[in-house]
Amino acid sequence: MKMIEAVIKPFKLDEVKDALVEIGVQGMTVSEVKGFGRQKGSKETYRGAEYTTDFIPKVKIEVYVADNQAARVIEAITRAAKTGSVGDGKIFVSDIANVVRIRTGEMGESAL
Amino acid sequence: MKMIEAVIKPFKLDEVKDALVEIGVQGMTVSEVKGFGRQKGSKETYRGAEYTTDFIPKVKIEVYVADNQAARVIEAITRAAKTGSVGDGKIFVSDIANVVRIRTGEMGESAL
Amino acid sequence: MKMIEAVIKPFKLDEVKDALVEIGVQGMTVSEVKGFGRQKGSKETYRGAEYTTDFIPKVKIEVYVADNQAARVIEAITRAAKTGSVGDGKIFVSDIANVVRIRTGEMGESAL
Amino acid sequence: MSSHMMSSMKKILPVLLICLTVILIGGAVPFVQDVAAEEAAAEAAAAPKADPGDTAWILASSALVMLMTLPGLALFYGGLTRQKNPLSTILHSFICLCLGSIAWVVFGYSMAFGPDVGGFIGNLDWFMLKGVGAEPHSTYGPTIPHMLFMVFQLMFAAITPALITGAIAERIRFSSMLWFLGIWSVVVYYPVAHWVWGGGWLGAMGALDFAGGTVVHVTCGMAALVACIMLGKRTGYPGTPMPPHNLPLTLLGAGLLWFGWFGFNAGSSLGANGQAVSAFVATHIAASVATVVWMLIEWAHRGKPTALGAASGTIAGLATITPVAGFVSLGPALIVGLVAGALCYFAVSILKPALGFDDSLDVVGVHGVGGLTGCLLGGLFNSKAMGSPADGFFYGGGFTLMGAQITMVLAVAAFTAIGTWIILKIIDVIIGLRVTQDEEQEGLDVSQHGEKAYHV
Amino acid sequence: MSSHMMSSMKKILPVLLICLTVILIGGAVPFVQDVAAEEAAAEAAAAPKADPGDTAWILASSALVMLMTLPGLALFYGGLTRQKNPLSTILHSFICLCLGSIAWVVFGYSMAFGPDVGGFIGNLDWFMLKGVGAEPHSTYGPTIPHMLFMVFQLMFAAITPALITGAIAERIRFSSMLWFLGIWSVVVYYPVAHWVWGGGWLGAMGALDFAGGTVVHVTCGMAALVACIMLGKRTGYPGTPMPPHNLPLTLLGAGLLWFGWFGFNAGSSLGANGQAVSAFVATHIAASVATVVWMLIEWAHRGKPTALGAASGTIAGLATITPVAGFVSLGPALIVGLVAGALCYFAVSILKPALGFDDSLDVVGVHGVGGLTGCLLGGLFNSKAMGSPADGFFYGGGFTLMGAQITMVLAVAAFTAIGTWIILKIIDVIIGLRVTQDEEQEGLDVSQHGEKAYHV
Amino acid sequence: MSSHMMSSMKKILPVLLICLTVILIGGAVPFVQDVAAEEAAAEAAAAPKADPGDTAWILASSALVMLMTLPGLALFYGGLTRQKNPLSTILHSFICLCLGSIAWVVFGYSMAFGPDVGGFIGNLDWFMLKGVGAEPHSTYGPTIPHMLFMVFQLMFAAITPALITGAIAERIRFSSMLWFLGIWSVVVYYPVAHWVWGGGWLGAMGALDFAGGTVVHVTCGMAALVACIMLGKRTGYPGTPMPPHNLPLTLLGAGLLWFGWFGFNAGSSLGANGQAVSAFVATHIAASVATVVWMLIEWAHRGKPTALGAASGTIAGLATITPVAGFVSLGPALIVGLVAGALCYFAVSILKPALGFDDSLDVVGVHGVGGLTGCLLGGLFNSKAMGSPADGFFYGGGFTLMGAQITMVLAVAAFTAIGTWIILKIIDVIIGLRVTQDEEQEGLDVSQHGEKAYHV
Ligand SMILES: Nc1ncnc2c1ncn2[C@@H]1O[C@H](COP(=O)(O)OP(=O)(O)O)[C@@H](O)[C@H]1O
Ligand SMILES: Nc1ncnc2c1ncn2[C@@H]1O[C@H](COP(=O)(O)OP(=O)(O)O)[C@@H](O)[C@H]1O
Ligand SMILES: Nc1ncnc2c1ncn2[C@@H]1O[C@H](COP(=O)(O)OP(=O)(O)O)[C@@H](O)[C@H]1O
Repeated sequence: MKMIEAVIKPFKLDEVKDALVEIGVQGMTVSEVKGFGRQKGSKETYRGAEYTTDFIPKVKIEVYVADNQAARVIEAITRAAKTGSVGDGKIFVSDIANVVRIRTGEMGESAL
Repeated sequence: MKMIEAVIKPFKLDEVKDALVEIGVQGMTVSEVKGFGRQKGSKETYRGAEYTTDFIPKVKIEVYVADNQAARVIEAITRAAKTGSVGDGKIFVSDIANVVRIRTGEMGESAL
Repeated sequence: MKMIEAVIKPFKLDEVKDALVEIGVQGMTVSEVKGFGRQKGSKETYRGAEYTTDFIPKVKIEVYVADNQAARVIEAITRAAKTGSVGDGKIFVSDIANVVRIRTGEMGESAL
Repeated sequence: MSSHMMSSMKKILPVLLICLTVILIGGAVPFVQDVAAEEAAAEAAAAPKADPGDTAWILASSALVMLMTLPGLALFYGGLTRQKNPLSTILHSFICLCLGSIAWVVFGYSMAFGPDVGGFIGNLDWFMLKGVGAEPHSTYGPTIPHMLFMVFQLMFAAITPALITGAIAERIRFSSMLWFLGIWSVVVYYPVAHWVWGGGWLGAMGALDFAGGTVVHVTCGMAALVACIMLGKRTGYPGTPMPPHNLPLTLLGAGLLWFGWFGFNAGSSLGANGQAVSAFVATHIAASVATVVWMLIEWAHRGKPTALGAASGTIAGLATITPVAGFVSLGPALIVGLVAGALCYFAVSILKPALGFDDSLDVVGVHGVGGLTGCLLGGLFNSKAMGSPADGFFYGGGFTLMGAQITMVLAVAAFTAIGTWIILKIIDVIIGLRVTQDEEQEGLDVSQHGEKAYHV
Repeated sequence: MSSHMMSSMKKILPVLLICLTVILIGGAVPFVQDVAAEEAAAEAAAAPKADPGDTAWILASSALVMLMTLPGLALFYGGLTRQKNPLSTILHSFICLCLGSIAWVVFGYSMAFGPDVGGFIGNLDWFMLKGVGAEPHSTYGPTIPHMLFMVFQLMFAAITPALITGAIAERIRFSSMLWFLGIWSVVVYYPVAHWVWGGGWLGAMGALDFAGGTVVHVTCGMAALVACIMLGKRTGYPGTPMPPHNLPLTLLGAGLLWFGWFGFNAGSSLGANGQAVSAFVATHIAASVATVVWMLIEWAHRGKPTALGAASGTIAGLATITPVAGFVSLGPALIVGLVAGALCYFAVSILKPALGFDDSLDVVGVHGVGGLTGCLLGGLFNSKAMGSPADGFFYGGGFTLMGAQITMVLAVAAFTAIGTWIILKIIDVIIGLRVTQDEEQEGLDVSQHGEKAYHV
Repeated sequence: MSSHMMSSMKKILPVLLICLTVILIGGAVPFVQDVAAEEAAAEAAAAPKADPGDTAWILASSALVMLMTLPGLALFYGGLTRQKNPLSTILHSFICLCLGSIAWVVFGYSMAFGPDVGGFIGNLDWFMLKGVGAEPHSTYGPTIPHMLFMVFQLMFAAITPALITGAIAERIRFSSMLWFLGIWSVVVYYPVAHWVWGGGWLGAMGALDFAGGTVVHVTCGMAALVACIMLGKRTGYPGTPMPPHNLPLTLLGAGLLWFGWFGFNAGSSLGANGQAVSAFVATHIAASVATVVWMLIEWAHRGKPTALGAASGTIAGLATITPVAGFVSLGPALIVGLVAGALCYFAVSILKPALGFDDSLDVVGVHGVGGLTGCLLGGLFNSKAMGSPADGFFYGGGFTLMGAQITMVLAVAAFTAIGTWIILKIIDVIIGLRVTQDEEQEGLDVSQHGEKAYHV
C-alpha cells in the first residue's frame, strides 16, 4: 500500500476532497500546516513594526491507498489542487507496510 | 525501526497514552487532525444555514519503535482506542531508515 | 529521496529554518504538535485543581530531500535545534518513492 | 426533517404554549394597562414627584445589573468551561435573563413585592404590573418611579437563576434547565424575596439584607449545591483535567461583574445619596481586598498567584459585601473582604475537593459561602450611623440583629434546599436531567444547540 | 516602498484633504466658538437652567449609545465573520463612528436639526456648533444642555452607517466603504433625520418615531439591501459554509448592544423621567420576548435552539421596539417582542435564502424588517397615556397615526433605496466596490489592512 | 510541596504582612469611623446637601473609570502580548487596581488631597478616611459627597500604575512589579497628585490639568520610559517578530477605554453640568479625529490603514485631550485630536524604533507624549469662556498659563524619572527585576502564574 501525502492551498481542500471521493477514495486525514517554499508570505504591520512571515498556511492531506490506486489518486489531487501559481504544493508518495482498522482489527487493504 | 501512525478519537488519547506507557513506550508525538471517512459529522445551523462538516476532529499519534516492539504497540493501541463504533480510526505502519536524538546525536534504536 | 521529519522545541524553529536554507533546502512543511517523552511539562493550577500535562508543545518539520542531501540536512537540524537539555527532540528519516509538484506536474527530485 | 420536527415540537410545545399564553394575556390587557397608566398620570400630578437625580442613578443601576448577567456572568462562566461547552453555558445565563424578565413583569413582581399574604407571599393584585406606574411607591423608593423599582428588582430576579447554572454546566439538558429554573423562580425566589424585602416575615423580624446576600447569593448557592449533587459529576471528573478553555473571557466577565455590581449594591440605596456612595466604596474595597487575599493565600499555599484565583477572590468579595454594603463603614468593609477571600478560597480549593461534589464553576464556594458569611458579618458590623436600621454586635446592638440574621440564612437555606430538591426530582422523573454520555462527550454546544463556538 | 506610497497616497489623498480641511476650519473658528460660548454663558444665566438629574441620565445615555457602536456592534459583527475578516469588519464600525462624529459636529448636526429649510433639510447656521451651548434648546430637550442633545444625536448618526457595514462585510474595499458611508450620511441620513425629528415634513405630518425605528433602522436596512445586491455575493456563497469564527465575541457584542440600547431608547425621552422608565421597561421586555420567541421557533423548525438564534432575536426585539419604546405600555411591548421574533426569524432564515441575496450579517432581516414592523405597530399601539403625542388604532386614534406611519416608512425606504443606489453606482464607476478575488480569498484583514486577528 | 511553600512563603511574606496590617488597622478603627460617620450625619443636616443629579453622574463616572482599568486596559494590553503572556499582563492591571484602591483609602487619599504640608504633600489627618463622609467638601466638589470625590479620585490613582505595566510586560517578575508599583504610588503619584490637584505648589502656581494629562499620563509615560530601559529588552526584540496574539481583544479594550474615558473626563467637572457636557464632546471629538489621522498617516506611510493603528490613535487622542477637555471649545478639540494622532504616530512608529528602547505596549509614545502635548496645548487653547480658570495664549492669556504648563510638565517629568529610577534600582538590587531567560521563553503565564490563557 501507499501513503500519499499532499500539501495544498487551504481553499482547495473541498475540491480535492470531492475529486478523491469521485474516484472512490473512502477516507483521508487532514491537518493544518505551515509551508516554507518559493511562495512568499504577505506583509504585516503592527504599530510600524513590519514583517513578512515565511511560513504560509497550507493544508496537508494524507491518503492511504492500495498500490494500484496510487496513480489515479495522484492524478486527481494534481488536477483538483492546481491553480498554476507558485505555492500550489507538493505530493509525496511512500510505501507503507500495513494498515489496521481499529474498530474491527482488520488488517491490510481491506482495512482502508 | 517502524513508524506507527494511529488516527483515533480525541477523547481516547489519554487511554492510548497510558496503554503505550504500560508496554514501555517512552515517547510519542501527537497532533490534532481532521478525518474524513465513514463516520459522518454532526449538523450545525447558523441563522438557518444548515450544514454538516465531513471532517471530524481526530487525534493522530506517531510512535517510532524498534521492529520487535511494533506488534505489541499495534495491539495496545487497538485495544485502548476501540469503542466499536464507526470512526475509531486506523493504524498505519511503515519502515523508517534512521532516528537521531538531537540532544545527544545518538542514532538508531538507542535514540528512541 | 528521503523524508526527514524532525520534532523540535518551538522557539528553535527560526534557527532551524535558517540553517536549512543556508545549506540550500528550498522548502519545508511545519506543523504544531504535542510531544510526550522524557521531558516533563510544567504544573498548572486552576482554583486549586493542580495538574501537569504530559504533552509538551513541539514543532514538527518535514523536509523532503534528495538522498545525497540527507546527511547534511540531518547535521544542520541537529546543530540548530540543540540546546542540550531534555526535550530537544528527534529526527526521523525514511525513504519515499516519489514527489510531484502540483503546479507543474514535475516528478522526482526536480519537483523538490 | 419532519421527523425531528415532530419530536422537538413535542419537547418544546409546553414551553411554547406557556410563552404564548403569557404574550396573549399581554395582548389582552393593554387597555387595563392603559387605564392604569392614565390613573398613574393623574395621581402623578398630586403624588410626590420622583427626583430626576435619583431616577437617573437607578436607571443606570438597572442597566448595570442587566450587564452583570449578559454578558458579564455569561462570559465569566463561558470562559471557564471546556471548548466544547461555552455556547451552552452562555445561553443558560442569556435565557435565564429573558424568561426571568418576562415572568417577573407578568406575575413575579406581584408575588414578590405585591400586597402581602400572611407574610409569606405577595398576592396577584399587581398582575401585569397593574397600578405600577410613574409615581413613586411609599416604601419601594419614595423618590423614584415605582416602575423603576420594579425593573431594578427584575434584574435581581433574573440573575439569581443564572448564577445557579454554573453548578450544572457541561452536562444538564437544555430543556431540563429551562423547566428547573423557570419553576425555581416561582417556588423559591419569589417567596424568599417577599420574606426579606417584600413585607414578609423575615423582614418584619428585623433581618437585614441590603442588596441580596441572602435573597440572591444564599439561594443560588444552596440551589447550586443540591443541583450539582443530584445531577452527578461530569464524566471524568475529577480524574481528567478540565482546565478553562478561555481565561481572558473569564477575566473580562469578572471585570464586567465588578462594574455592574456598583449598580447592584450602590443602586440598592434606591437613590443617588450618601448611602449609595458608602455602599459604592464598601463594595469596591471589599472586592479589592478579597482579590488580594485570595491571591496571596494561593501564592503561599500553591506556590504561585493566579489570575483565575484573583478573579475568584473578586467575586467572593463582591458576593460577601452585598448584604451589608450600605450598612457598614470602611473598617468593616476591609474585614469583610479579608474574610471573604480567605473563607471562599478554603471552600473552593479545599472543602469542595474534600467533599467531592462537582460544582462545575464554583457557585457554592463563592456565592453560597460568600453570601452567607456576609449576612452573618452584618450581625456584627451593621451600624445605624451608616444607614442600617439596626446596630450590629460591635455597635452596641447586642445579639438581636445577629439572631435575626442567623434565622434568615438558616430558614432560607433550608427552604431553598428542599424546594430545589423537589423540583429537580419531579423533572428528573418526567424528562430527566442529564444529556447522554455521548452528547456530553461531544459537547453540549454541538449536541444541544448544533453550534460550535469557534471555527478556524 | 515609495512605489506603494505613491499609489496609496493617491488612494487616500482626497480623504486626507477633506479631513484636513475639516480640521483647519476647526482651527479657524475657535474664536467664533469662543464668542458663541460667551454668549452661551451669558444667556445661560437668564435661560432656564438644565436639570442635573436629566443631564446626568443623558450623559450616561450618550456614553451607552457610543458603546453600542464600539465595541458592541463591532464585535457582534466581527465574531460572525470568518477568521480572515474580523479586523476589517470591526474597523468598519470603528471608522464609521469616528468619521460620523467629526462630520456631525462640523455640519451634520446643523443639516439635520438646524433651522428648517422647506421641511426638507436644516440650514448651516449651526455650522461648527455655532450657538449650540450649555443652555437648553426649547424643543430639543428643555431640561438638558443643547450641546448634550447634539452629542446624544451624534451617536445615532454614527451607528446608522456602521449598521450597514454588516451587509457588505468580507468583500467591500475599505476605501469604497469610506466614500460610500461618508456620502451616504450626508445624502440620506441627515435629510431623513431632519424630516422625522428636525422639524421636517414627516414630523410635521404627525409621523412618530420615538428612538429611530425609521431614522436608524429602516434607513440602514434599505441601504443594506441595495448595497449587498449591488456588491454581489461573497465568492462561494451560498455553496461553501461560512460559519461564524467566534460566537462568544458575537454574544458579547449582543450583550453590550442590549446594555447600550437602554441609553438609545430610555435616553430618547431626553430626561430621567417617567417616560424614560417605561421606555426602559418596554425595551427590556421586547428584547426578552423576541429572544425567547426566536429560540422557540428555531427549536421547532430546525430541531435545536441556538445561541446565535437567541442573540439574533434580541437584536430583532430591540430594533422593533425602538420606534415605540416610549409610547407603549407593557402589553403592547410583549406583543412587539412576539412579532419581532417571529417576523425577523422568517426574514432571516427563510426569506433571505429564498430571495438569494447575500446580506452577510443580516442587517436587512433584523434591522430593516424590525424597524419597519415597529413603526407600523406604533400605528396600532401608541397611546397618549404613555406619552405618545397621538393615539394608535387600538387606543381610539383611528387610522390617522397609522396613515402617517405608513407614509413615513414608505417615503424613507424609497428615498434611501434611491440615494444608496446612486451613491454606489458612482463609486463603482470611479473606484470600484469590491476587492479582487485573490484579496477576498486571502481575507480582508491581510489584504486590506496588513494584519491578522490572531497569532498563536 | 512544602519545599516550594517555604520558598514562596518567603517571597510573599512581606506582602502578606503589609496587607494584614492594613486590614487590621481597618479592623481597629471601625469605631473611629463610626464616630466620623455620626459627625458626618450630624453636620450633613446643616452643611449644604449634595445634589442628587451631580451625585448620580459622578457615581456613574467612578464606575466608568474603574471599567477602564479592568477589563478595559487589562484586555487592551492583554491582546497585544504574545499568546504566552496575556494572563500575566491582565493580572498586572487587575492587581494594580486592587492594591491601589486599598492603599488609597487607608492613607493615599490623605497624602494626595489631605491638609497641605508645605505645598508638597498632604498630611495623614484623613487616615482611613477619617472625616471624609457624605457631606460635600467645599473645594472638592461642593455638590457631591466628599466620599464620592474620594472614590472618583481613587480610580485615577489605581489606573496610573496599571498604565505603566504596558512598558514592562512579558518580562518583569510578578513580585518585583508589585513592589515597584506599590512604592511608586506612594513616592511618585501621591505627591504629584497633591502638587497639581491637592492644594500643592503647581496648582497654586496656576498650572492647569483638567483630568490628569500630567498627573496620570505624563507620570505613567515617564515611569514607563525609565522602567523599560532599566528592565532591558525582551529576548529577541526587535529581531523576532512579536505580533499581538489577539487583536479583537485589544479592540474591545480600546472601545471600553473610550467608553470609560467619558467618566474620566466628563466626570472631572464633578457634576452633571455644562462643563461636563463640553468635556464629553471635546473628548469624543479628539478621540475621533486622532483615530482618523493616525489611520490616514499610516495609510500614506505604510501603504495600508490598520485596525491597531486606529485603536492607537484613539488612545492617543483621549490621553491628549484629557488635560484640557473641560477647558476648550470645539475648534481646539479638533486640533488637539489632529496633533495627537500625528505626534503619537511619529513617537510610536518612528522615534521608538530609532531610539531602540523596548516599550512593549507603547506607553511612552501614546500616554507620555499625548499627555505632555495636551498640557502644552492647554497653554494655547484653554479659555475662560469654556470654564478654564485662565485663558491660554490664543484667548488673550499671553504666556502666563503656558509658562505654568511648561513648569508643570517639566517638574513632574523630572521628579517621576528620578523617583522611578531610584525605586527600580533598589528593587533590582534586593530581588531583581526580570524573570529568567527560560521563564521568559516559556511565557510568564505558565512560569509566574501556573496558568495558560487558552486550552483547546
Ligand atoms: N522540500 C520540501 N519538503 C517539504 N515540504 C515542501 C518542500 N518543498 C515544498 N514544500 C511544501 O510545498 C509548499 C509549496 O511549495 P512552493 O515552493 O511554495 O511552491 P511550489 O510547490 O509551487 O513550487 C510549501 O509551502 C511547503 O509546505
Ligand atoms: N484511506 C485513508 N487514508 C487516510 N486516513 C484515513 C483513511 N481511511 C480512514 N482514515 C482516517 O481514519 C478515520 C476513521 O475512519 P472511518 O472510516 O471514519 O471509521 P473506521 O475507521 O471505523 O472505518 C477517518 O476519520 C480518517 O481520519
Ligand atoms: N518514540 C517516539 N516516537 C515519536 N516521537 C517521539 C518518540 N520519542 C520522543 N519523541 C518526540 O520527541 C520529543 C522529545 O523527546 P524527549 O524524550 O522528551 O527528549 P529527548 O529527545 O531529549 O530525549 C518528544 O516530546 C516527542 O514529541
